[in-house]
Amino acid sequence: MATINVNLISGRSIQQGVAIEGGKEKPAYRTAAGIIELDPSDFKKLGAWKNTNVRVTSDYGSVVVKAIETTQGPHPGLGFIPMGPWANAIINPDTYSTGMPTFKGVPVKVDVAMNEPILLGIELVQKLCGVK
Amino acid sequence: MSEYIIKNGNVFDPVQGIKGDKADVAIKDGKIVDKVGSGAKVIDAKGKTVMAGAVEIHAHIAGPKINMGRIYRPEDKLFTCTPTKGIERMGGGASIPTTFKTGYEYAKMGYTTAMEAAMPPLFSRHVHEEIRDTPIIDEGAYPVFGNNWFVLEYLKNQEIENTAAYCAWLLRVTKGYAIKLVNPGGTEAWAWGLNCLSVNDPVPYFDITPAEIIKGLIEANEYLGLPHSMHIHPNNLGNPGCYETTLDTLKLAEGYKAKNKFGREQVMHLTHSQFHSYGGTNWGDFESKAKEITDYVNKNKNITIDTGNVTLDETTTMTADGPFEHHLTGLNNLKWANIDVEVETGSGVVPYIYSPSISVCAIQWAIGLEIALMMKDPMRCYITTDHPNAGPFTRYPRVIKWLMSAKAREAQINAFKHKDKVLSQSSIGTLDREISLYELAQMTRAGPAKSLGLSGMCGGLKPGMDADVAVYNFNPDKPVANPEEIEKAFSRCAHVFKSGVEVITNGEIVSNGNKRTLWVNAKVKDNPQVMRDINEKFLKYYSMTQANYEALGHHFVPNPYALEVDATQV
Amino acid sequence: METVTITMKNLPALYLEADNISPDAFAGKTAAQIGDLHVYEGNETWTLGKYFEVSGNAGATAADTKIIVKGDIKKVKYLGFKMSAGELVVEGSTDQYAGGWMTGGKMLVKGNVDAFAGTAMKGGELTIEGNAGNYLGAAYRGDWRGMKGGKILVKGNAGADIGMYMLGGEMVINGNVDVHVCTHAEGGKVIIKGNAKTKIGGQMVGGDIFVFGTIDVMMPGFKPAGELELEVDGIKAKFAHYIGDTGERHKKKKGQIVYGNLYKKI
Amino acid sequence: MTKTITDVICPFCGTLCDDVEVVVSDDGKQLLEVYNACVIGTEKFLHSQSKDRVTRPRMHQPDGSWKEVSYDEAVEYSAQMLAKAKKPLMFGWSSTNCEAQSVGNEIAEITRACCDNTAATCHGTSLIAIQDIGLPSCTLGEIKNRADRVIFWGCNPAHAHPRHMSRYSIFPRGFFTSKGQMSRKMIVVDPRVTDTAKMADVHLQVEQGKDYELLDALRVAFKGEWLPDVVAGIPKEKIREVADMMKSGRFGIIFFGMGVTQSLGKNHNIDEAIAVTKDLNEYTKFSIMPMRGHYNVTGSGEVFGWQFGFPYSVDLTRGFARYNPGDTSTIDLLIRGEIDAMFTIGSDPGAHFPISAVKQFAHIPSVCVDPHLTPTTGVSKLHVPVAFNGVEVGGNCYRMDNVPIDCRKVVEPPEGMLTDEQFLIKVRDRVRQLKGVA
Repeated sequence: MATINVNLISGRSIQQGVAIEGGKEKPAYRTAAGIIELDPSDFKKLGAWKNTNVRVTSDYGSVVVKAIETTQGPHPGLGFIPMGPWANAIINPDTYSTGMPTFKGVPVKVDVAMNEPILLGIELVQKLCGVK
Repeated sequence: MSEYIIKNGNVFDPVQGIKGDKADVAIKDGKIVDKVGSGAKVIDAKGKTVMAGAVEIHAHIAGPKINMGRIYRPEDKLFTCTPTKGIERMGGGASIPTTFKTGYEYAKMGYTTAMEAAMPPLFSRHVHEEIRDTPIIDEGAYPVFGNNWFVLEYLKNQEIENTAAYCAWLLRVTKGYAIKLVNPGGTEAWAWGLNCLSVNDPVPYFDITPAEIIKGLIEANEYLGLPHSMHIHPNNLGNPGCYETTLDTLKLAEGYKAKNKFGREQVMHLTHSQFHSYGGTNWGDFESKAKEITDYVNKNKNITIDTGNVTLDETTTMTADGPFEHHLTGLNNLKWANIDVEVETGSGVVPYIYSPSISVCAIQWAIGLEIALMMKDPMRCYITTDHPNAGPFTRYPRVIKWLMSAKAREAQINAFKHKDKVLSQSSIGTLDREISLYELAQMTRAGPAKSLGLSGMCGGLKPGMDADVAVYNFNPDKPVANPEEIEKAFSRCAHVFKSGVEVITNGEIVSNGNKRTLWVNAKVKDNPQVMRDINEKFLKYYSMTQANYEALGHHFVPNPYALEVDATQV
Repeated sequence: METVTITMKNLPALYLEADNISPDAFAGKTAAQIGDLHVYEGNETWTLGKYFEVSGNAGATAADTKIIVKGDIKKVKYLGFKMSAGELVVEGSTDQYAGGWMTGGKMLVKGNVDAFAGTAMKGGELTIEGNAGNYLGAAYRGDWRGMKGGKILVKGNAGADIGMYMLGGEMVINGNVDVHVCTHAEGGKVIIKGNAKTKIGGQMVGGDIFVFGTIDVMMPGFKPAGELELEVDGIKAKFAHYIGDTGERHKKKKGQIVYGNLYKKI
Repeated sequence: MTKTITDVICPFCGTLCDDVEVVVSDDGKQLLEVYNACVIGTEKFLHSQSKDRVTRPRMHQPDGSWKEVSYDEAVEYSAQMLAKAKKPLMFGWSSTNCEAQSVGNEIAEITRACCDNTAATCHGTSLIAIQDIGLPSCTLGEIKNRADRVIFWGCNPAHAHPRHMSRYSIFPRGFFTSKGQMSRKMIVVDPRVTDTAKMADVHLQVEQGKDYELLDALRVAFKGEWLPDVVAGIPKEKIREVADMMKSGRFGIIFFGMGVTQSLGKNHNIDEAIAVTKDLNEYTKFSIMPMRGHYNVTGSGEVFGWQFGFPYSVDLTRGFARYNPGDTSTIDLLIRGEIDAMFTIGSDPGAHFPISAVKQFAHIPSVCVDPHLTPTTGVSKLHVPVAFNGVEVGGNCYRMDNVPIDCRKVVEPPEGMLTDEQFLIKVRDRVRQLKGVA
């Protein structure tokens, strides 16, 4: 099993849209947004099956999500995490003094993390903020 | 409501023909009355000028394009924002003030009524939200009709009755005040990147000409007998030689007579005529045709106009004349906003700097003043800056200074970089007329009120009229040593009453008043065909449903005042 | 020239807006009067004396007033705001808007500055011995009138969006710069001794950029226009010349189209 | 017996569909079925009915548990927090109506707060660009009736604005577009082969973060100037082909989204895209429109606009309005540590801000007004649940093309629940007392 480097972007997906309206405290939200969409070729490089938990790490943080095969590819070298706490744990907060963080185009490292749990949305944010 | 008596002021009221005599003005229950009890609060106006509250007939002060101007010009507010002060909300903006500042600035100058000059019907909810948040002054809004598909289709077959029924419906659902035309046909053409530069250019696809649209809407307006006349911004605005298009437009009113119960006499109001009085073939030989335009209007009594005076400021131009704004951004290459509105109209916004060192701007300044000075009947010519197009309305005191003092005009002419060009391309240098306070009251009060069909309500101090009163620190008996005194006096009122409520004392806001939204409720015979056409257009061509388009609840117009019109018997 | 030294004694809980710390605001005032000038912490108004130790009286005019600011002033904004003359020496790093809207005089920052330093500068000299943040010498939001005159020298690196809407004046960056240099510029001169990233000179219609180091990616709107020998800031070197942004609309002078110039040392 | 309410407005995205039909029980208390809405909109209406919904304010206890409090106690905490703070931030406003926004602005004015809406993390950079070079735009009906060139740049309506293409941009048959989608050429620019891209006539798979270069290249191509062989991964021949395709249309529109506003280049990407649109008006008619996310983020910008003069990132701390993203913008204020109290309404910064910004407000006094449980409520000191806007309360909203539409109330909120506006009015009146203003 290897470590791969991909360029991360985050954004809306319709499943994420449905899930936030269905309730961000629910597991369905994690299923919709606690994921990273990778290109099949990157799965090969990573040496992992689809739907394995992976740890995604950037200069700004680290988070465990489920790696799934992209439905909107091919996009080799590009990783997609739907907008939400999982993506925001690792995106680049630099605004270049425009007020807008760099949500898209963050270099990240992906490792397999088979046995690490994927937290629920609210849990994740509370844990990272050190709030019970 | 409390009683007031304004004592010993020099009163100027064209409605009663009072020309500066010392007189008292009594106020009770929001109205002007003959006399009040001994308990009435006394306002000493000795050595001061007393007039009715002024009436703004044409300004862009509420709605989508104004807010686009605010939103996309932060630099218009840099270091100019004012803090909250007691009941006065914070404000900001030089050429496009926030709604609060707009209401306060008008009131401080003695204005108590103002008309938003171009309301895109689809955006009526937005316009009314801004009107609601503009304190003190009564406001109405003119929906635009000149590029509306219903109007184009009905008038193609001269269906005046259907046009009138549609206009009545739209005025009702948008809470509109009058029928406004902006570059008739030209803005629809602009949806394809084209324009109509003369009254005979056919409108793409609809095969109708601006002339037919203009005549048809005059007829529909008189069919309904609305308080105001058809209010027009003609084709070919702002181009050298455009005065010919303007004359062609004015001639279309020939033979029409006003039919209404509001005392209005004109059938056409030509707005910001300064922008439509240009001669020459290019910016090099650009010249004034103010004489040609005013000669025609002086002769034809069924037309009223406003000036559109250039104030020589940095400002923000905005108009439903979409193609013109695109033309303008090509000239000055500054930021350009455009808002085309489905089925109805369009608009554009571009910042502009009227620089005294540019000859064209200086000549534009001259033309605006020439028009006011060449018009024989002040009851038919009203002072505007087409705010914010020729300059912000907050410059009215300066325009008044230029109109009342030949000395002030001369000083400005001498300050121009291209003085000789101004004198050769216009006749401003030959005009020595100075507008009197009585004429000023006609041009800013009685005149516009009459043109709007409001002469029974505002613009005068006759008992029974709304108690809108402005008291200026200006002594008509004393000679004016320095013209700057005029500008100073008309910038900040000593007292202003709006519907009997004292809103300004010594130039400061003391009450947010009891502002109303004026609109026209025109009733027509049931017209199933027009209702069917409306249903069909909403099903096929609009992007929102008819039910939501018609929904304009109380929270948008909390304090409405409807002028009732009954055209069911026509 | 009279010298006033102000030293931070009580740190603000949040940030301090000190647009009154300039030779113009100090001119003609005694140490005590200077201590009474207003500074703002959030929505609260306090006196300068609450936060700063003031010593020395100012000169009669801005021109003969020198201010030395000492202590931890990392959280102080608007130093030298609108200054027109005199001197301002900042002995450390300071926050946003250093020398913003300045029209004259000399301002020296011995540490770093945050964003918006020298915003819409018209004249004078702004020297930064450390690093500068984003929007150095740029226009205010929405304004098409950026830096008109004066000189900015940065001995370290500069951030993104320097010289946006630049019309005149000169900027020298001894280190590297981030993305977007001189966007929409119509004049002026920017000299970058280090490296530039991408999007340099975008939508430029006039002015000159000199880069001594590397450029990650050139804008497609800049077309090669040969090579030439030049002396820039006292350094003779050979440069590749590019003109652009050819996608942008350009003014004409005597029938000739005026372009922005990008010179890269080779 | 049930009744059907028609012409209902969907309070999810900026498309603001207003043709939704909702079936409710005849006592008007229960929402039973939803027609015409997309899958997200349907979920929004139905979830408002969920049984596990929080209906009373709750204070976060040190041990992580929640203690139910009355609305009056919630008003008191909020008012005290805002009145005491040196630099409070009132953030959100995009999922509430304009009436509530107006009351919020009054509170901000009295307490001299910073106020900002969710444009901070979606189209804030678009607004900066609009301030730099303007915005030639139009209403969505114009596109339905006229557009024969439709470009989606860095946006994915198939996922983010599900009914956009069917209602306005691709499929509808309008006045001059009677052939519907057959009369339109669809171009998509996106680094991924999105579900929107799969429908396009042309898909430019741009290198992520190089939109600025590609847009510039298009402008160069319009003018027939020299181009490098490849720009942002697209060969120059392809760029010239697309440039000609855009020029040859009669009426074109560029829709753009987060793909350009959040990538490197930020406001300059939009700036260049608007410049492309401006250029195209020399040859034909072209417009451009941001794909606004929250259903009333546009309205918040409009209300800020006419009341304070700026569309977002407004700083009132000095008693008058100031604006400069980078200084007065929420993310910068938080990350720089400039804020000492956070009031959130109609938004979920906890889920959608970078975690470093969330950490900042997790440790200062904070209030979150939201009908849902969210990461923001999870880290706030006080959670104030309210009625669902657009479902249990009406009010004005603005569509992505700035067209105002008055939302409809379709069901009653649970017994005793306040709306955003009602809660804010109570806070405003209490703040007035605390600050001693009229």
